[in-house]
Amino acid sequence: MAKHHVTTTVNRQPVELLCDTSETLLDVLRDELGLTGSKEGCGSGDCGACSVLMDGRLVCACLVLAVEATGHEITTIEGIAEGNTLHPIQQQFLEDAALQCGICTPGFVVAAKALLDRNPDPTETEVRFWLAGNLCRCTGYDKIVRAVLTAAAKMREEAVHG
Amino acid sequence: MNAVEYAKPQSIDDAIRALNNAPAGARVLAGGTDLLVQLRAGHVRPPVIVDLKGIAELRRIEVTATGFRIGAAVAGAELGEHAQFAAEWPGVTEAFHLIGSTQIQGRATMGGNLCNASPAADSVPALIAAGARCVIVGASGTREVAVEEVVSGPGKTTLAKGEFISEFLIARRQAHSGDAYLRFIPRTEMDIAVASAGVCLTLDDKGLCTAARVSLGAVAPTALLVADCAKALIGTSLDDAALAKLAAAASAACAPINDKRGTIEFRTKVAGVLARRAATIAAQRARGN
Amino acid sequence: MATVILQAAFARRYTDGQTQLDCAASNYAALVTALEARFPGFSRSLDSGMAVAIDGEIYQTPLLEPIGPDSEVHFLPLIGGG
Amino acid sequence: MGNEKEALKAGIEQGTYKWVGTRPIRPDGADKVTGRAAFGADLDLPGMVTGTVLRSPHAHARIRSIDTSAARALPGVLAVVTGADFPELPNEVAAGGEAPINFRHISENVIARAKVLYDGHAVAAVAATSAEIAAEALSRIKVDYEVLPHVIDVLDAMREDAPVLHEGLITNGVEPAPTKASNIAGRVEFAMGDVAQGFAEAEIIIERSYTTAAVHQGYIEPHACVASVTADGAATIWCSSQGQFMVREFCSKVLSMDIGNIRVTPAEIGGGFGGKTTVYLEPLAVALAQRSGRPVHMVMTRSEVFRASGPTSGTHVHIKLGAKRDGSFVAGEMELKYQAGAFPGSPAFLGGMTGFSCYEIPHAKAVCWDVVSNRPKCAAYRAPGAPMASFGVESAIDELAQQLNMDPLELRLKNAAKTGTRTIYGPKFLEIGYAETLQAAKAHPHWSAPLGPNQGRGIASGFWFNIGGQSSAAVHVNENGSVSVVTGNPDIGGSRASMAIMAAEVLGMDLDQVKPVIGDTGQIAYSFLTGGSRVTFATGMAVVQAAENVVEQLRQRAAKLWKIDVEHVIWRDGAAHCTKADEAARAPLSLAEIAHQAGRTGGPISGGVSINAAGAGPGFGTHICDVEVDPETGGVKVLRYTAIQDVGRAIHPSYVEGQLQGGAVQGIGWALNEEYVYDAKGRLQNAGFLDYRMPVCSDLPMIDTVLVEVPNPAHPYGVRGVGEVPIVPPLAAVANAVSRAAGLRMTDLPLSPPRLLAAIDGAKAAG
Repeated sequence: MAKHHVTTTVNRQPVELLCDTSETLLDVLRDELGLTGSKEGCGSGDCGACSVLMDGRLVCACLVLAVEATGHEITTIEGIAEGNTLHPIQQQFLEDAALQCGICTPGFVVAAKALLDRNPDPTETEVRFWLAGNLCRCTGYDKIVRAVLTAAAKMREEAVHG
Repeated sequence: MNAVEYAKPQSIDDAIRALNNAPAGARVLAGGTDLLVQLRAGHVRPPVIVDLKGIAELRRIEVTATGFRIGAAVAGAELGEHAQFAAEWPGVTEAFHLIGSTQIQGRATMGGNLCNASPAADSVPALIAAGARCVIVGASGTREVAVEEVVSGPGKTTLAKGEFISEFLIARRQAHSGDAYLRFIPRTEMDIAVASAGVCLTLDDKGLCTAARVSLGAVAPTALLVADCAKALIGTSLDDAALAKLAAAASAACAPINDKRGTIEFRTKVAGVLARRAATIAAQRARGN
Repeated sequence: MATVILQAAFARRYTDGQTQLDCAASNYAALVTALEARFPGFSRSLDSGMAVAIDGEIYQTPLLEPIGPDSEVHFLPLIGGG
Repeated sequence: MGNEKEALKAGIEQGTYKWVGTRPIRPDGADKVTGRAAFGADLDLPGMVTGTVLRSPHAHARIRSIDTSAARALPGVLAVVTGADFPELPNEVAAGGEAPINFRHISENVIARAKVLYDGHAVAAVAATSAEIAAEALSRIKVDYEVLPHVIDVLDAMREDAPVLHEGLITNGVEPAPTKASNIAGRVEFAMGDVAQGFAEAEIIIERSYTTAAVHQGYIEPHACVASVTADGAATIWCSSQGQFMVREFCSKVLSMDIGNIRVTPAEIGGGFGGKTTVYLEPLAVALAQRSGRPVHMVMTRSEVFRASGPTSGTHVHIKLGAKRDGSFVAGEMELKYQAGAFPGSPAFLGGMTGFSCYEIPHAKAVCWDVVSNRPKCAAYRAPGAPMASFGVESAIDELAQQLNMDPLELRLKNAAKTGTRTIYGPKFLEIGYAETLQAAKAHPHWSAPLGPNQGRGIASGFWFNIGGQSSAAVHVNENGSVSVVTGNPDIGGSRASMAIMAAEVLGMDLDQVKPVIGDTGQIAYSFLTGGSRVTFATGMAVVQAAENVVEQLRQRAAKLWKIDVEHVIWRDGAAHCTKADEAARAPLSLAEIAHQAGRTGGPISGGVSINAAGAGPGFGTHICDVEVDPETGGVKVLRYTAIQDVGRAIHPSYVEGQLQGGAVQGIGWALNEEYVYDAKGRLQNAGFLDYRMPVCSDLPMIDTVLVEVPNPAHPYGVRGVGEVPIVPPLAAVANAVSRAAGLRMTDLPLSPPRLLAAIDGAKAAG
């Protein structure tokens, strides 16, 4: 069977690509589009390192067939910053040293953005359960949770004072 | 190496046709959170994957005077955001919400959770306790069956070739009724249930239990609907003695296995504990409405 | 004279069971030479990788580390890490 | 130079640093939060093809034959290799990640020869134009196995009648040497004093056996590499590892290639914790690249990571501890039996060296057994070998405290090792800060906070040596006065920031003008692994010395420009100052000004230093853990956790805290749920994150940290290694908390709910 012709939107840009049925969204993001910020830690949806937004909803790119992306809007870690201006979550991860090796960081940033887009004022418990699908083996999560809570506070402040 | 075909029908009829015309081994794709893992591990290589998410009826949640119709391909996150359903069926909502991470919730579906036919599927005991039914469509027509009749064993369903579930039917909440679902996992998230219990019960004006359904997960080849558990509750005020009897009946109904996730002894005991705790929560909810 | 202290199991194998030795040597290499002269085959014990501790300081790849007249010297396994 | 050293020492005492101890944003941070940082699997080269590995489905089998013809015939398959394509190596021992390693074993672990020794052992590898074709090719390789009896458990493997993995393995360290091969690879003993006499003096003795499960390092990035070999035989490898020089050396051995013909470029590394201190894929990728003429990309699946890399030893630990009624320890004895996996080399001896080292014990003995069985060869894991022995010792101390009705912290304080305490491995401690961690624990509000029903509090301590070793650094001054700092150690947890801070501190310059770079094996001189908590200490020392060397040159250049003697030039606040009495009014010459005129004063300014650092200061930590136990399910919730450690001096405190927090959580996972589960056929049952059960975010509270700073006099800024110690105390801290909450002593890890519930119900039944 011929490859599928997929027309989709990735990081606000229209994208066309060819893929086999068995290729995942993660495969084409990394191998066809060169967007290697989404990482493959397990291939089974258990680590969250490949977290992306699909129409604003948080999903693991390894659990989405590439062909399913047709007609949807995909946002990857490469689409979180505005040009070279970091998103407040990214900035806070840096300021709070919320990463050590950094392999899980793209997934956490995308997941945290999905949370704060829905809930600008989450509790620590809400942050912890929302991020439970993102594994980090370096930090013990402490600085990550703090960074998300602080970024949320700063974003609320920003929203009030514009 | 034959390529895997992909079809995304836009109607139930088209989907039936696609599945009917497919060679053996065709797979239905809803949320994909089980299928893609199996594909990647090389456990399955279906000739065709039929994606049901293009079918509008399978993606909607409808509320009528008598009940909820939940499309089989509605994602967990979507159902969780349905305030009315969550208010009337908190146990089912929680159970569905317990399936995997936030990321999994963005994809996993009720139809998929049921048809994957894992004995440990979280939404299934809650649906059984709630008395949910599902609509099965196929070339030979449409039929409606109770959820507990769908799964016949680990990885096996009673669906005929080409059949799939289009929607789930759940009644409106009755007065003085409540449901709850609890599972045990070693961590707080990201685990498969080691044992689980769903309870739905109804009280009369005096607080006596008039109806109850208790279902257990991960303690037998399929989720169980345990009549003895219901008997232990019906006619009681859900006092400690009744709850102890419930726990004993639940443990007695277990026929679990030893595996990497838990032992027979552990599952048997904990199923009783969970049934008792879930019944307590369901009773509180029933008293509150 | 520096004091060389050896683990009993090591001493059984290489120094006729002597766990404490006095040895005049100004550095590690001289010490090993002196010990080899007293206990032929001693230096073979170091082939599979041994570190030395001189006055509490551990050297993993020693050669000419100085040894004082009152120094205490121990041989110990190479230490790695994760 | 002498003056500079003096100045640094003065700085330690006064704590007057511009950068050391601050928390700047890490230099590589922006790349890592935007997804730009390139990790092992991220490289794409023109013409690159995919390599995959065929792995043994058996725990133990003889390979009768391998037929690769059908795979080779498949269009798109470019190369197939098996064990026959690799040279047979002699037994040759070298320093490894945790224990000395034998290159023959490394080679046989990379690809099996006559036998497969564990489920997942590599048997063949294929390079193909797509992953699908490669997978199909693997399925066409026919391996004729003669399945042999296998053995998984360490005690079973030690039995006389156990299936023997290596027909030539004679136990090392036993006199007289056994005449028969066995699975017992070695015995090591450490002793001081006279334990028999010590126990005779004891008024109370605690004696118990403990077990711990094999656990994986659990880094989120699977092993990955790309290898390319040119027609003239030169190989280039890009990979994530804990040491590009290690990869170069190991590949040269396994492939019998000249080291000069291999260049290794370090990718960003997505976690290692000791597990990336050896090679798995790299030699296979080079072999496939040699045969295919194409760059070969290889990435392990998560299942392969679990089945064929890591883990650390599962263990059986027997502890006997004797004390006086007043709590003073008089004797300690331990027997450690550690799984090495399929090849010799467990860290049992390190358990023996560390287990008692937090304490002053006059009579002590440790017997350590290194045992092979049909599991993947263990790899280093953070303080290798120490957590398991320490789990036993710290549990026994807790039980002793209960029996003596003493506060477990006070009991530890009473017996705490201090400067001058003799260790079981021989030398006396120099300056250490263990007691200070206990004092900090005592002062912490956590220690005195109230507990509720079914809750318990555990405390435990841990020790790790820390190491120094060979490191290189080069500091290059750019034309505008900014500098590059090149080192040879992969940055696994923020070490670039520490290197930049130390260079900026010595040079007295702005931190953002310092750019740290990790060099490949052709760009910087040899540096031992990133591991053993050595980088900030040893490589940091090299950076400090290289920067000092540059300061010396800057003074000379300034002297030239001023046409005065160099002794009249001092370096302060990033500029040269003239001290000559009659010319003191000269305006200082900034680094930028000197750099700008470098051509006129002798050319570019650059300093390179290679050292073999000694004097790594030992590290000690004390952890406090609160848990709540559900007595009906055996579920355990960690409520509160505090990690306290003597860190010498924190160069970047945030990343030091991060080491404590991350280590503590790995230890919590080890204590509660992580384990390798095998079926009756010796196949790993939980080779994935779903069932391996590492801690997730919602399992944990915040991890509070206290950084105790007892500076290491051997380092210019007082640095002690910090990465290893934090994984040592948690096993016992958690187990002691659970034991106290449940009212019974738990001795086997993990404290999984079925195990804990069975213990609770068993105790109830026993009344």
